Amino acid sequence: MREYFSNIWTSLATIAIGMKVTFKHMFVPAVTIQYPDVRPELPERERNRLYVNMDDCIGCDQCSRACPVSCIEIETVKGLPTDDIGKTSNGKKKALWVTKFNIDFAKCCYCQLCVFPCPTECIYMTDVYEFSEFERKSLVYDFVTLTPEEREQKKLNYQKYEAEKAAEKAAVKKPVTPPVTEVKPKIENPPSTETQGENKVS
Amino acid sequence: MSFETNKSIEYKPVVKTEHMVLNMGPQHPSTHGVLRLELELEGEIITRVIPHIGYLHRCFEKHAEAMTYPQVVPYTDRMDYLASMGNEFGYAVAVERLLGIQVPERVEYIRVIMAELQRIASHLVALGTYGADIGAMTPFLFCFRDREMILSLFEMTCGARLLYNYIWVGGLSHDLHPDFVRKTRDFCTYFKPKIKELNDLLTYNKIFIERTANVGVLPLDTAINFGISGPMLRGSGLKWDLRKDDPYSVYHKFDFNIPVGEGKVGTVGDCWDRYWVRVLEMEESLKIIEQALDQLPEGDVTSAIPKRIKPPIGQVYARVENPRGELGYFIMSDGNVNPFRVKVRAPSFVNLGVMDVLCRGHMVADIIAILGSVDIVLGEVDR
Amino acid sequence: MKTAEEIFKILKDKFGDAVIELKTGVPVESYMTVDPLKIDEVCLFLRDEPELKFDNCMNLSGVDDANGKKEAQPDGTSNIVGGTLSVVYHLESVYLKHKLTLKVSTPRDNPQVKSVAEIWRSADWNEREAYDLFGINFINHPDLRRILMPYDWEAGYPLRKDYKNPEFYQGMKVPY
Amino acid sequence: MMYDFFLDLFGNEILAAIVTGVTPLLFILLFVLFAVWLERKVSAHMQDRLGPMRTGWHGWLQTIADLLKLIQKEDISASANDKPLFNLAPILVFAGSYAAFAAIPFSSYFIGSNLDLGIFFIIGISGLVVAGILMAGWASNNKYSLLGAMRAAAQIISYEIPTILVVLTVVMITRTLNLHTLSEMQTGYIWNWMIFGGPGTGLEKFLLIPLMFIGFLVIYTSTLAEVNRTPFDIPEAESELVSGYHTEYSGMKFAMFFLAEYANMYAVSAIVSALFLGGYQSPIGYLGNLIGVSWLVPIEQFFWFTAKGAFFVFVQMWLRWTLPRLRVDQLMALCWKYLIPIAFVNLIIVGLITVL
Repeated sequence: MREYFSNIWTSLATIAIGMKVTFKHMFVPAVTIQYPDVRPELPERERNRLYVNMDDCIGCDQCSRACPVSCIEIETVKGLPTDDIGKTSNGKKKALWVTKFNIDFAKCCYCQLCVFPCPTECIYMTDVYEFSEFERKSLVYDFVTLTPEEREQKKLNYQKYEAEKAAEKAAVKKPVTPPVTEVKPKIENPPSTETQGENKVS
Repeated sequence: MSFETNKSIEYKPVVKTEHMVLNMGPQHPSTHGVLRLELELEGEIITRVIPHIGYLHRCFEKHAEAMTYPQVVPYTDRMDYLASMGNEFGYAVAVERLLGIQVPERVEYIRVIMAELQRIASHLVALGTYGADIGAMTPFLFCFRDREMILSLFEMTCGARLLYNYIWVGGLSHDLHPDFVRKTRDFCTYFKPKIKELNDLLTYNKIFIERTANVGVLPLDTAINFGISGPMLRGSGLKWDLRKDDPYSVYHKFDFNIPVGEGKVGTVGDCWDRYWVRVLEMEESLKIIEQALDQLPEGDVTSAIPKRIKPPIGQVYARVENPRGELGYFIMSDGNVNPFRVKVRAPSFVNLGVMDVLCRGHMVADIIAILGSVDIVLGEVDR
Repeated sequence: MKTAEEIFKILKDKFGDAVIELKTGVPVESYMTVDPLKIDEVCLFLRDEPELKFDNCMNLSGVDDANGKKEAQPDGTSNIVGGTLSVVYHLESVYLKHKLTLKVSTPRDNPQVKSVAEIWRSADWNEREAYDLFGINFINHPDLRRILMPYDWEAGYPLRKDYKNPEFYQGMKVPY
Repeated sequence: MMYDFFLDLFGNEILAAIVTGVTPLLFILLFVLFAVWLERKVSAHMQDRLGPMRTGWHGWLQTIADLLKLIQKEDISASANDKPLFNLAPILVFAGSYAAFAAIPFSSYFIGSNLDLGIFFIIGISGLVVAGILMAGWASNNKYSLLGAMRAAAQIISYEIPTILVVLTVVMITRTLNLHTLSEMQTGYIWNWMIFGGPGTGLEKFLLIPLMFIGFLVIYTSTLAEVNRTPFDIPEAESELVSGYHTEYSGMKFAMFFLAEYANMYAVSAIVSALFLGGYQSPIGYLGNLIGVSWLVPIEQFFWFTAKGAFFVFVQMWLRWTLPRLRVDQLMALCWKYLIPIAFVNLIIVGLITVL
């Protein structure tokens, strides 16, 4: 019998205590924010969409190898000895044309593993977090600054250069010569006028 | 309102009737993800529970075999996504033991702070969703409000709110943010009264006690035989915490208690005890965080990160106390840059195995209470 | 509290050849190899012997040792023939606080291990998982079904090193 | 009453009857719009949130937007449904709660029908709701719905008993079942309300006050259970039974259940306030009487009645967002072991007091 009444009492008391707590919270300011109107302030280390500063990229492929989901695709073509690819911001001369630098943000897991190995700190995470798209393929971002024609041209140039070199080699090889001379013509070999013209345009 | 709850485990039907098979999940509001429970019912009384898992199976172990050791870290985040820091911690401990490297003191302290903050965050989700399962929505949102603050601390430190990739093998990805210590102290002082408020609102509520006390009683010997760990095992009354019983990192330097279930309102090892152990653990975690912040040494957090991780041929089983229990990594190395075999002993996976024993003889509504008190994360069960 | 050597001695006295050897000196963890068809007896002894009292099976993991012969297939992949699959048991005593690692190896072509699910119930799901992902057959297991993969998965055991992704599952193309 | 008023106005019996019938419907619709918005806001502010903020000032148009959405939604009906019952059930449920409004006295002039058996009629007609819910659960051909419907039927029928016992207690004092008369008896000031012992005087009144408080708590709890609100929302417990008996419903049929739930909430609040809190009577006297404008009085009465109803609806929401829910056997135990004995003892004591 005693338990019976104590049960009634504890029920009513604990319900009243709970109601007091919720009632108090009616007058506590809300913690939610009205998102598109009010934007949260993001900390400086925020990890959102990646950005690649192609001026600094040397095409070393380290970010692509570090990526656990293989969302970075890089293709490079060796620059011709005469090409001026430019310098990175810390003064290193670049040696490769980057003809493909795609990041598929549909795959990206925002783990930041690609950022750390980069020798020139050209890939980093920005605080842009609104980039939804209607199609999955528009989430593949192309960071290369060259136009598609230029990319093809660079590839062709290098192929042609390789072919020329091979032909040269073959030509040199016929009269058996020591390997030192094999390299020599490469330097002396004048680049075709075509390439020079192309470089000026770019 | 004290009502005789069904204490017996075996239900003896009086009238022979046909059993009803009820599928609960994989899409159900309270299965905490994509768990499917096949219930065999006698009216509303449960005679058998068959859990079906695997709906979230993402082949973590197969993936890990194709990754280098540092690349596995983001994948470990995705197992127990409510306690990512703990997962990374366990993985880092395992690989470091395999490599035989010692990490700087500061790294260990930061790891402990992060793991304990994560424990609070994870328990907040556990307690909040438990309340929501029982029918009280308000504690759920209060808990999430406080959890957001912890997530903001993490975001400030490493830039991500949920999947951190922060604790690396041999070190950390970033040092602490200059404001971190101050803000964490603020959080500790803010959070203590909130625990009391949660207790007022939910823990001591008579209806809540009625729903959880004497429900799903897990006796200690059963618990050990089932390999139960974490708050569930402690709820059954065993003082067993890997932070004390198999110390790793710098936990031996801190002074904290291990709360155990005492059967305060019901039987030892019932749902309320498991819930209560989690509430007390949050307080203990706060203690650890405060001590760690006081003792935080200076140093470099990235100095011990190996350039190339290539462990010797061998195997290791390392375990840490995750919010859900003993998280163990069994890593076999064949001397390559990729692990040869990674097996995760996921606490939720093992804890879920006891569902059938816990549920028999209870009612459908109790399934929810029991499942909530087991506190599973399907990402970890299925890996 | 007992060291692995002491436990090995006790087991060797009791079971003789069923307990094969104790590997020490390997990096980080020493383990004991046991006969796969005697493992249940050994485990029962380990659990019930008062001075050992291994009452908790922390972990049970299947391993593909990949030590067989590789046979190249026409499509460029390779199958592994022969060799062994292993099961590694991590045992622990909650009261005596000592740990032990057991390992059994079983031929890959017909992998058979005695089940310990009746001794430690925690091994139940772990054995199902090892069966599911490696195809190790646990004799006397109460309910040996697939657990993580779909029940009607027919393309083999995914965690074996020579597993190939199927092209179709139930008529659906697998790689999206 | 209202019918006579409209009859005088239009001079046509049919038209008057229709208008008399539609007026409570209008009231229900408006009230539901308000109550759904209030529920959202109350829950949001109790949980440190804001709730709907975009549609209109503080989201007050949100309910209308929801309604538009529900109207546009596809009316899904599974192939294994029992079609006629499936379609009939929401109508029946709504009809039950709508019919209850016929006898509710909103003010001394605004009563759909001034029945002599008012309170009896309301309790009887709410029985239709049970039939509708059972129908919905059965016709859905879904195990969750069936479990929900079974629970609902058991729950509502059980909780009618303490409700009726408490109503009987009040009726024993007032000696009338007519809600209009009952409200008129509680006229004057706040101490004439039934919860303060009614219009009587002397020792009897003071003896009645604690008993009336107990009766009030009992009837409030049991009406809460009758309208399936937390902590007694077991029939639709969303964490166990998905949505209980209306799991399979969509579109307008679901909206009917929704409407009926909120209409019921108001109906039971109205009954409680009519029985215990003076119905439409003002606690502080009338402005109309003070300044001698007699037509103002019914409007004031209407205001007070709505306010009292809305307050109880608010308390229902407050409870809902505070408390967890009971289990089905505990719910039954609460009814049969606690509420019914208390209500019964209360009835006997009040009976003795009134006789002596």
